[in-house]
Amino acid sequence: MARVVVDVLLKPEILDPQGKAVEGALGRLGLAGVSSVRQGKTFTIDVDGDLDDARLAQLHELAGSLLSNPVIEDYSIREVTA
Amino acid sequence: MARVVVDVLLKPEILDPQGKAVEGALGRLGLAGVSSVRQGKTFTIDVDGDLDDARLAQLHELAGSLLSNPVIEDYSIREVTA
Amino acid sequence: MTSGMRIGVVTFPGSLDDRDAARAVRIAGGEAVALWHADADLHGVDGVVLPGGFSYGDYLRCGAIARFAPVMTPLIDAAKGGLPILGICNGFQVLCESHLLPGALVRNDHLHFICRDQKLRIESNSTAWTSDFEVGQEIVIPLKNGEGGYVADDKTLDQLEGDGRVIARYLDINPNGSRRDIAGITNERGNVVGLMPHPEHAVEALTGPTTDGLGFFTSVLTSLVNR
Amino acid sequence: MSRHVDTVIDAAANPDTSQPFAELGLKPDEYQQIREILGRRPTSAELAMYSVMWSEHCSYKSSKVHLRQFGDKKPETDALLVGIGENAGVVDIGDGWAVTFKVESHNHPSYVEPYQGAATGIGGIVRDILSMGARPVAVMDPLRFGAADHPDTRRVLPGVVAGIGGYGNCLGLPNIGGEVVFDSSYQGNPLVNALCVGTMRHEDIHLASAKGVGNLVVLYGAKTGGDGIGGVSVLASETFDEGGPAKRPSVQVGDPFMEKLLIECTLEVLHAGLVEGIQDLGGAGISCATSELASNGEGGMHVRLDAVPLRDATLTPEEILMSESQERMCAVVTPEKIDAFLAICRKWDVTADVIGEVTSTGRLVIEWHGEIIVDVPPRTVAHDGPVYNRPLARPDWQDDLIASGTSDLPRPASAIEIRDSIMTMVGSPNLAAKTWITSQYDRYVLGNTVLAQPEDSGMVRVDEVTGRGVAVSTDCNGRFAKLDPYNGAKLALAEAYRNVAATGAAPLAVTNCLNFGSPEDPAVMWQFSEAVRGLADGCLELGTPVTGGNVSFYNQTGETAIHPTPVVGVLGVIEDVTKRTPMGFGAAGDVVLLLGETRDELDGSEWAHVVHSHLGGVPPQVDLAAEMRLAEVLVELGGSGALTAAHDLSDGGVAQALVEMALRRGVGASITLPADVDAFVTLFSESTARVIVTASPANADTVMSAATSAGVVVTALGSVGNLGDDLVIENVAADSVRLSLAELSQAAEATLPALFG
Ligand SMILES: Nc1ncnc2c1ncn2[C@@H]1O[C@H](COP(=O)(O)OP(=O)(O)O)[C@@H](O)[C@H]1O
Ligand SMILES: [Mg+2]
Repeated sequence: MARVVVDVLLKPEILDPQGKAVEGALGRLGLAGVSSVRQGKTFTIDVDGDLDDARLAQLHELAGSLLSNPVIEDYSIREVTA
Repeated sequence: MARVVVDVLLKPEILDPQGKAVEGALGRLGLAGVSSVRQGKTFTIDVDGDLDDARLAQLHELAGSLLSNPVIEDYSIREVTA
Repeated sequence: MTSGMRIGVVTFPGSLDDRDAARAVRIAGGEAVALWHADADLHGVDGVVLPGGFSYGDYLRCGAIARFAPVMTPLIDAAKGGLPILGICNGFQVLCESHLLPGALVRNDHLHFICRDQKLRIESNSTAWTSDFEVGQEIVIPLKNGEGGYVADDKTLDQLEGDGRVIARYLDINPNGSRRDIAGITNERGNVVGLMPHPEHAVEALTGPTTDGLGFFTSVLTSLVNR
Repeated sequence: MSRHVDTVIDAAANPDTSQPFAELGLKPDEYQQIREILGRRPTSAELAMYSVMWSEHCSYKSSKVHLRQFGDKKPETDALLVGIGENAGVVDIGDGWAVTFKVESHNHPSYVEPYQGAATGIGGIVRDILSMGARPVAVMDPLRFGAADHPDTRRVLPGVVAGIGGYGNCLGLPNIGGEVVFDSSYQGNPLVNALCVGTMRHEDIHLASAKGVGNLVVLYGAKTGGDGIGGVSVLASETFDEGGPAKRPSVQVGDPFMEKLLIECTLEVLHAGLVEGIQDLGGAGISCATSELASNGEGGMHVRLDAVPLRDATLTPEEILMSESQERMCAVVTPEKIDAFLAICRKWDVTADVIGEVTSTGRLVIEWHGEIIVDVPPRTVAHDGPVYNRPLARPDWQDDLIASGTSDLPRPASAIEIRDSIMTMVGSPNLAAKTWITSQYDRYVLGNTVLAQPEDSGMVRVDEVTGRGVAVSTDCNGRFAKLDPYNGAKLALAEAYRNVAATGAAPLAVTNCLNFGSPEDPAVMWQFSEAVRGLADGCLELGTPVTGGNVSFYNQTGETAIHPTPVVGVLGVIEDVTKRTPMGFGAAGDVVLLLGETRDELDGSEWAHVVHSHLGGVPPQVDLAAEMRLAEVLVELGGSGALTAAHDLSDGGVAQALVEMALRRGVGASITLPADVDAFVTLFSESTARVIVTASPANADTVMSAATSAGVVVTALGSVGNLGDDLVIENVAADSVRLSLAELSQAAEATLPALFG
């Protein structure tokens, strides 16, 4: 079995209201010096068998269309040990 | 400046309807052999200055109370290079 | 006719149903007192409603940021001292985040926000907010939420059921995937109640599907008088 | 500063620097005009401002000459407190209350990014209403999509609906109605219109003008980022090519939580008397707000652009001027009151910064770190842009279209065939229940929603003491408008007017959102001019002034324009909302009456569309005098409590209306069609000026005589049954049709979940 994590983040120029709300809260709760918070999503995907190149390519395809919205988000894929 | 990422994941026993929906969609879109998808959140936090032990402790405190809800979620913290 | 009882309604940034909750208190015969999130003072009220809405946009988790508001410090103390507190929808989420009630509320299982007239069965009338109902009474009040699925581990659920602390259950359909069809719960003492549907939207025949929601607000006034 | 900014001094010194005016959407003669106005070349910041403000979306350059008719043909009215030209019109609804309402489009952004496009559409219209000094109290969402079963509709619709709900619900505004129409003409160009209603006391009306030399200009709300830069000229004014969303301009992301704070903060500063003038930031952002405020006020303003708080420190001054970051407002405040103003902003956690002051120079001067980058007469930016009298020509296909009516189409004859047709229509996407969509919208918040979807109009209580309220409906049948744009616009108006009257409210005022193809196509321009003429004539005849609206051009894919879609919103007043008339069958034994005359009018009908995929012929006859008589009867009888239900007849005719009245509360009816008319025509014709009403047997005579004496034809249709009874229709081709509520409900409710669930 292989495990991949797809990280999805808003593009840097896109407003992140969620991150902003967290930034405010962290400040109010006394964490000093927070200059920015960005909130993102992760998808931890377990697939049976090996993650060969073909499937990795397919995963990239899906990460860029289904899992992220290319208009406002960027994604990256990392393999982790399950 | 230091950058930390707080990863928040639903506890394994908590139902994850979003992960389930993604799992179904990945299958329908032709990615074979997906055995599980879990959706999580990340917070990428930039703090000015160094991340000394005191602040790291404070961050753990906040990650376990504000950023995650211990009733349903687990968190982990990793430092990354900004 | 007013009971002379003063019920506070907290406004957090992003609270939406605060006016409605205040109206419901007035229609039930109480005096509604506006409480401000940044003011760490309950101003001597006899009970508190945490209204629905999207406090802080619900961006982190529903209720997660509101739980740390200054007003919550005296409120949490007062709750432990027996002050009647009703959390509706977002207010329920705040109560869970504050650990005044067990469990948590998660994204609806169908992933959509849903607004519907929901049938419920009242399961307990031994709380400050349900004493005017009969056990087993069926009522219809609006439900509207995106994250209304009640979850807790089995042990907690068994304990809630065993102690008679499930106060209302969904009938006909489970609109959000809540475990064991739970729509509302209470603490051990019965003064703190969390409810996902919105009784404050069912207090006038003109604007609500029924006036069934009024019972929650008359209950607290009655229980205060009989205290 | 690493990058050199183009200053006014530079512009004078280097007159021949070539400038990318074409890329910014300006025509050579428009660029020349700017040079003439300024007596030099514009700086790059000035060019940015002129290009966005002179875009079709902001300047109305192609529509202006036509829209004047709304003023020229304005009916006699005392109701209009603020007319066309402000952020939104304001009408007097009595007892010192005023209401403002307006509808706007967010079509192209919603095609690119359905969720955020639709969400920011709601956000934008809400700020328009807020900027008049009103508390927003309800929203509506007229929507048009391509074919229901097209894959792209599956991409667009769920996102649009989630975005409207996500933003409106989080803002705490009830969604009280709207429209959902599927038609392949909107494939590749869905329409996402958003309407907002706001209420205020007369004395709270505020206008967008920068009065009082020395007063301060405050920008408050969200920080400025790189959102939608150039969005106005690029997004709203250009056609999508075949490739669809491949072209990806930067998208605005909405923050409804910020907007909620902005609403509360704005109302608090307004009510505290701290504001001289106020303007929302929408399309064209700071360029628009500063130039409009200045040109509506003393005429001069000095702005320090580097005082604008930024989300992204790398933005250039041109980008800051053009940014369409959401959730921002601009206020003019006297120096004595500025501290109080800023304190209220702090209370609501809203960032606020003084960015300039009002001057008497007659110039809008903008500086950037001490250098002057803009120095223009503000009127030339905001109001005196180019005006086009575009060529128009009745399309060559119009005659053929009109000639191919429905008279040759096979009609169902037997009771069985008619029954099948009813069932097919009930489950068709345009007529099917919209529950899957509307259940994603909060309709209860604020506690004043008296009627909401699927009622004929949305109705909210304005005054909790007296029960005074308003009702709003939006309508447009694009097929009718395609067949005859002049009468199509009148039909849209008539339908919305009738929907409002059906609930018991007296129609008072009109808003509109005119969605059309490219104004550069003479055929489209003809459709547009006809529709405007029809709407203006109609409003004059009905006595309901147009208070404002919006024009959305370039709704087309390649050469193919959408159906002309002049969405009309009508607002009515009801003195006591407890007297409102609901749409559903209620008490058993109530008599069912048809008010109005039915003719054989099936061209352009829903039946022709669903059963034959046919569009051609002449739309139903418009009779606004009959609409007025009918409305008077409905308002009078509604107010006197004589009606137990009323439901407007439109798409799908009598058959569909009976089904909807039965399904509303699960109550059947026993109907007998008039013997002397063809049953198919009675059931499916879409003749206008008709409503089905019910009344208790005791009130039946009152209703019939009131209608008759007003000159409204009455036809007895039958009586209301009990909870759960079937809907039975007798006299259908010498036979009867029996429909169980269970099968009707199943057919009506299953369609959208099956497509989008
Ligand atoms: N997008 C929408 N949002 C909210 N309400 C809607 C929407 N679409 C339709 N509705 C509501 O559904 C009902 C039926 O719509 P429609 O068929 O257009 O009514 P009518 O036949 O009176 O024009 C109306 O109450 C309308 O307001
Ligand atoms: Mg309609």
